[in-house]
Amino acid sequence: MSESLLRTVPAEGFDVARVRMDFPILQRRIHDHPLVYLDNAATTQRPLQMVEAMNRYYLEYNANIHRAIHTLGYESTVAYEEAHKKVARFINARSWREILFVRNATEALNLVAMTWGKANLRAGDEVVVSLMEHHSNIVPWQMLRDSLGIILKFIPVTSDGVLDLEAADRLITPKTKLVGLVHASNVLGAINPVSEIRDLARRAGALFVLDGAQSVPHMAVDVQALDCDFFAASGHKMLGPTGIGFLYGKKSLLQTMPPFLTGGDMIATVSQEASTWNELPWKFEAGTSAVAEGIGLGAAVDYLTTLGMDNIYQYEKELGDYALQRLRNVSGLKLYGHERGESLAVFSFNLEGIHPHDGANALDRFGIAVRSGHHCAQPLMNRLGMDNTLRASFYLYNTKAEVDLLVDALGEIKKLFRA
Amino acid sequence: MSESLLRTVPAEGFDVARVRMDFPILQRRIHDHPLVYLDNAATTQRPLQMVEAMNRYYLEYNANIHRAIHTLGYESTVAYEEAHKKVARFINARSWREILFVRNATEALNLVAMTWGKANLRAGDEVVVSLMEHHSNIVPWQMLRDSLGIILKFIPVTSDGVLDLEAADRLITPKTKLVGLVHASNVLGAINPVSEIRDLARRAGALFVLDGAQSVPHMAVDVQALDCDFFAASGHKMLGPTGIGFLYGKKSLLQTMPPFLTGGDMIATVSQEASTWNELPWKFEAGTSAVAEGIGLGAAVDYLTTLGMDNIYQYEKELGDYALQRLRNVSGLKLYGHERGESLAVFSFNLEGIHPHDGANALDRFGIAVRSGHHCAQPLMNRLGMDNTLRASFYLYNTKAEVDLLVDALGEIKKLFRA
Amino acid sequence: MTAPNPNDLLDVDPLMMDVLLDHYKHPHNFGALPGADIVHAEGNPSCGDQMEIALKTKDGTIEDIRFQGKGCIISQAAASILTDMMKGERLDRVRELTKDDMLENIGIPIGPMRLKCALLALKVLKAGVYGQAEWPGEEDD
Amino acid sequence: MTAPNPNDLLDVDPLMMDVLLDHYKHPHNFGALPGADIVHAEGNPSCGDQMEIALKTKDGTIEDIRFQGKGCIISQAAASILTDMMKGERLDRVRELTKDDMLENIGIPIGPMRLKCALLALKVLKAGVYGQAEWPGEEDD
Ligand SMILES: Cc1ncc(COP(=O)(O)O)c(C=O)c1O
Ligand SMILES: Cc1ncc(COP(=O)(O)O)c(C=O)c1O
Ligand code: FES
Ligand code: FES
Repeated sequence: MSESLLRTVPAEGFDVARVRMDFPILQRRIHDHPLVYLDNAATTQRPLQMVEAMNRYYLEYNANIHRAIHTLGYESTVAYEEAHKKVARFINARSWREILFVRNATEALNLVAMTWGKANLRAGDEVVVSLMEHHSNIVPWQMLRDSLGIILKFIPVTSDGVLDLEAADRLITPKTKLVGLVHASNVLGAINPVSEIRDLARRAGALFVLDGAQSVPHMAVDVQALDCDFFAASGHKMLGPTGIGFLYGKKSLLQTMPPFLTGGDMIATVSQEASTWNELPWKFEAGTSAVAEGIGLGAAVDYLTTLGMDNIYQYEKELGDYALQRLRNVSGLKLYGHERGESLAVFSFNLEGIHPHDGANALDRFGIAVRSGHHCAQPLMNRLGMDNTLRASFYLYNTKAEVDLLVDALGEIKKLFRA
Repeated sequence: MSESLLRTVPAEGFDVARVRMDFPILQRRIHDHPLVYLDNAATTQRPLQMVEAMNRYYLEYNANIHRAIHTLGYESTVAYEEAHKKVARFINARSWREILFVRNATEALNLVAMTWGKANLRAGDEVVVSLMEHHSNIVPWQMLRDSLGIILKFIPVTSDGVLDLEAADRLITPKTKLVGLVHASNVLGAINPVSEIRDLARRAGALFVLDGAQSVPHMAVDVQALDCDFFAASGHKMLGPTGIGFLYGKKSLLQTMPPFLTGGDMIATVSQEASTWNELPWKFEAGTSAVAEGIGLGAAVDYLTTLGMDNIYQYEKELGDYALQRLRNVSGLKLYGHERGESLAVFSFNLEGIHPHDGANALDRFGIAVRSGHHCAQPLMNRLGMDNTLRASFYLYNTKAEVDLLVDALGEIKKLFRA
Repeated sequence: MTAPNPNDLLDVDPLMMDVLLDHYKHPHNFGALPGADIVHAEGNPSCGDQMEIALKTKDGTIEDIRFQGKGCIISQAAASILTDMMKGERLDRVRELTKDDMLENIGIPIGPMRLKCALLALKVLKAGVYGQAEWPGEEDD
Repeated sequence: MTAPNPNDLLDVDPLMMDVLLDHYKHPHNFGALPGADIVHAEGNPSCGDQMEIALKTKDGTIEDIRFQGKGCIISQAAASILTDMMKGERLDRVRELTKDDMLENIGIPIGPMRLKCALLALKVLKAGVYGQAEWPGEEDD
């Protein structure tokens, strides 16, 4: 835990070499090659500053929060509340009490379905999501369909990989009680037209839920400007720890919703007969909170804020443009999406004659970490006519040199498979 | 991250001075006094070995698990599965697939109520828990009472703080579908007569759920010998990270239960129409798992195993006996429990004329961290005729000298409050 | 990493401690108030302590005010002080009273862990008189 | 901290790679089996690939066996090899076949990340013939 680990990142500009020094794992060699980590849409790497923030909690002021009066309890309570405030500032929430810490984006979306959904949806009510959703914004609604008899509809995706807005206009009707949308696709990188869909939801009087798991790590997010009712995200996709994510919800909604999990810390009183609930956000954080993880997420947000989300977006945009151009020139490579509209540096593709799992397995031999599979978006995959793809997803520490290494390795692999 | 941090604990005997070296926080000074940390029933401190295990994951082989084929994904998947195996061995589960990682004991108990409970309980069915339960084993059943119309009954507690077994015998009937019991009380330290209650549950054909949040950190647990159907615990109370806990469940039950949260990683297939579930334990771990925390929990289990749970129990027993004798001699101190049966070194007490929060606040001035409040067990508190208490709870790094410091400080505080 | 814990009864000036202890052991305006026209009780979520405040008003003025309930030295002293302050005041003043007013009148430094103790009486009063839902100082949280 | 990842297609002996590629591009016993008396399909949960195996049996002997479905080089080669192995064998042998038998016959080192690829065919066969629910080797997990 030397002092050197605690140095801060430069306040201005974007110096990728400097950034990479904060991520020691990037120095690893895999099968005698330097690690090229391109699996960032699955989970990102972690800067020392984040890890150190958690270490300090564990080794210097660890205690259970809330009801403790002693000094360690005071210090950890303040730090944990401050983490909520950092996230609130990061996405421009009106109040830190609108930030609920959960395990991950999946739990955030389940929370919406299992609390607001159960309390407000009736048989015949309609929930509309897009066909581009991650499973975490599909299956919880299917569960409600099966238990409550709601109707689940999907906004179609065109063959070039964007939302069919005309169909959305027809699908979202006064029967629609909630519209769920992935802010940026984890398969295609597509940044969806939020305001168009939100306006359709508003016209119908429906709630509007954004799955920001892929957007908030890469671009500035302002929940008041987006005017969503809920916004879900995962810490591990934005330099933060595993085991933590957040759900933003408008205070007026959170106040009237029933609780989610129940037990300690989320109650005001418990008797044999009945219980009453604690104030926000604690009403939704049952049991001992993920204190270290909350503090770690706060540190990750600090890191991103110091670099500046607009700088990060610009850097990744340039990197993504370069990768797009190079990938498009690989023969036998079929790329999905990236034809219309804005996209993040997330590239799903297939190599003719090579199963994606074999491709990923072989790329690992060159030190290159990409993901293969259905990316938890099977309905989208089916729509685009594939079962699985390779996916290379970039983040702020990746470089153009790494794009080149990827493209070179793809050439080698084609030889190996005689493809 | 120097090598010295990685040294292991001695394999035999119990050397508390050596143990304390693994917990750097114990060197802290609070208001010019050495920290005396006696809030272990709320959360324990963390050994370097545990923190280092998580650091290694984050800084050396961090990746998302499951579907990744690359080397980092392989390493983290193996480590995360191995953590399940460590916990399984620690509590002698038949299979590591019977270990579900959750956020904390609260989530574990909610999981039982919201999956097994919702699928199997009908209006009029009875759930019996004890009046000694933590809120986390009460409120989830109250929620089912309100939504399903089940009947919730409480096994009474005698005025000297033990379960009323005769009443239990009358309360647990063929109408009883589930019996929930706290293995060791977080207020009184009482270790409950598991086999008696379990036999009553079995006679009635009811499931038997143990809340082991307070027991498993302090004593050897064998779920096959206990013959419980579910066993819930929290990592942060057993030297592990925040944000992780586990639920043990018998495989035959887990297999037939509906899933809990839904989304990525817990599914086998998802289409617009329907979804199918993944194998155990992943069916119950929706979304990206708390990978670092699972690995940290495994390291905590390693630490405890190396010291030996029987050694730990013996050491704490001796320490508890000493504390009991000294606390009993403090005039004006009313101690709850510890009159009959076996107990852990957890002491709830009040000082005449001093509100517990004031007492805890003043103890902090002497560097002593205790908890004050209702300890998330309001029904028990009411039964014993108090609203809140001070609670000093010990763990493996505490010493007799710390007991003396506590007792001395109690004397000072009485003077301050003219009590 | 954070400001030191200011919430420390033993750092309190011994004279101040005597004042507080006196309020604690002999609270002013303690007990039931027969014929009250406003009676309201609430709990402190961080400890479970309950406090009731009762008022008798006439023409918008607080003629009498009493509190009851168990609590710590800080909450009891605060209630004792607040009820003294409000007796004979116009009811409108309840709206104007802020968190800072209350803390000033208690006269010892209050840290975040005891803040609700210090504000419980004011919270109950505001909730009883005009239904304020948030804790004083958290209106714009 | 853990054993190195053995699951590495490029470490495979080039000759072995040729064998696998041949199975992949020209799988044996591939396609539908009209008149089959056992037909069973299952997916590999770690990738979503589906495989179907069909058998024609007579007097407890496997007269013909075929598979279909998309998959990786390992799953396709394994199915190609397994169906070759089982053709003409007694149906009882399906029960006896172990995970290790299958891995040996594939002939390249298989790491945990590709294990289900290697065992998918055997899993489908066992599930189809006698309803085994667990993956081979996980019966006592
Ligand atoms: C007996 C008992 N059960 C359950 C819990 C809940 O644990 P957690 O807050 O980690 O969910 C606790 C912790 O206070 C406890 O003492
Ligand atoms: C768009 C999107 N939504 C939700 C999730 C779920 O995130 P988590 O697995 O952290 O719950 C992911 C992660 O894969 C994602 O990409
Ligand atoms: S401790 Fe309950 S009001 Fe202060
Ligand atoms: S990748 Fe699907 S079976 Fe191998």
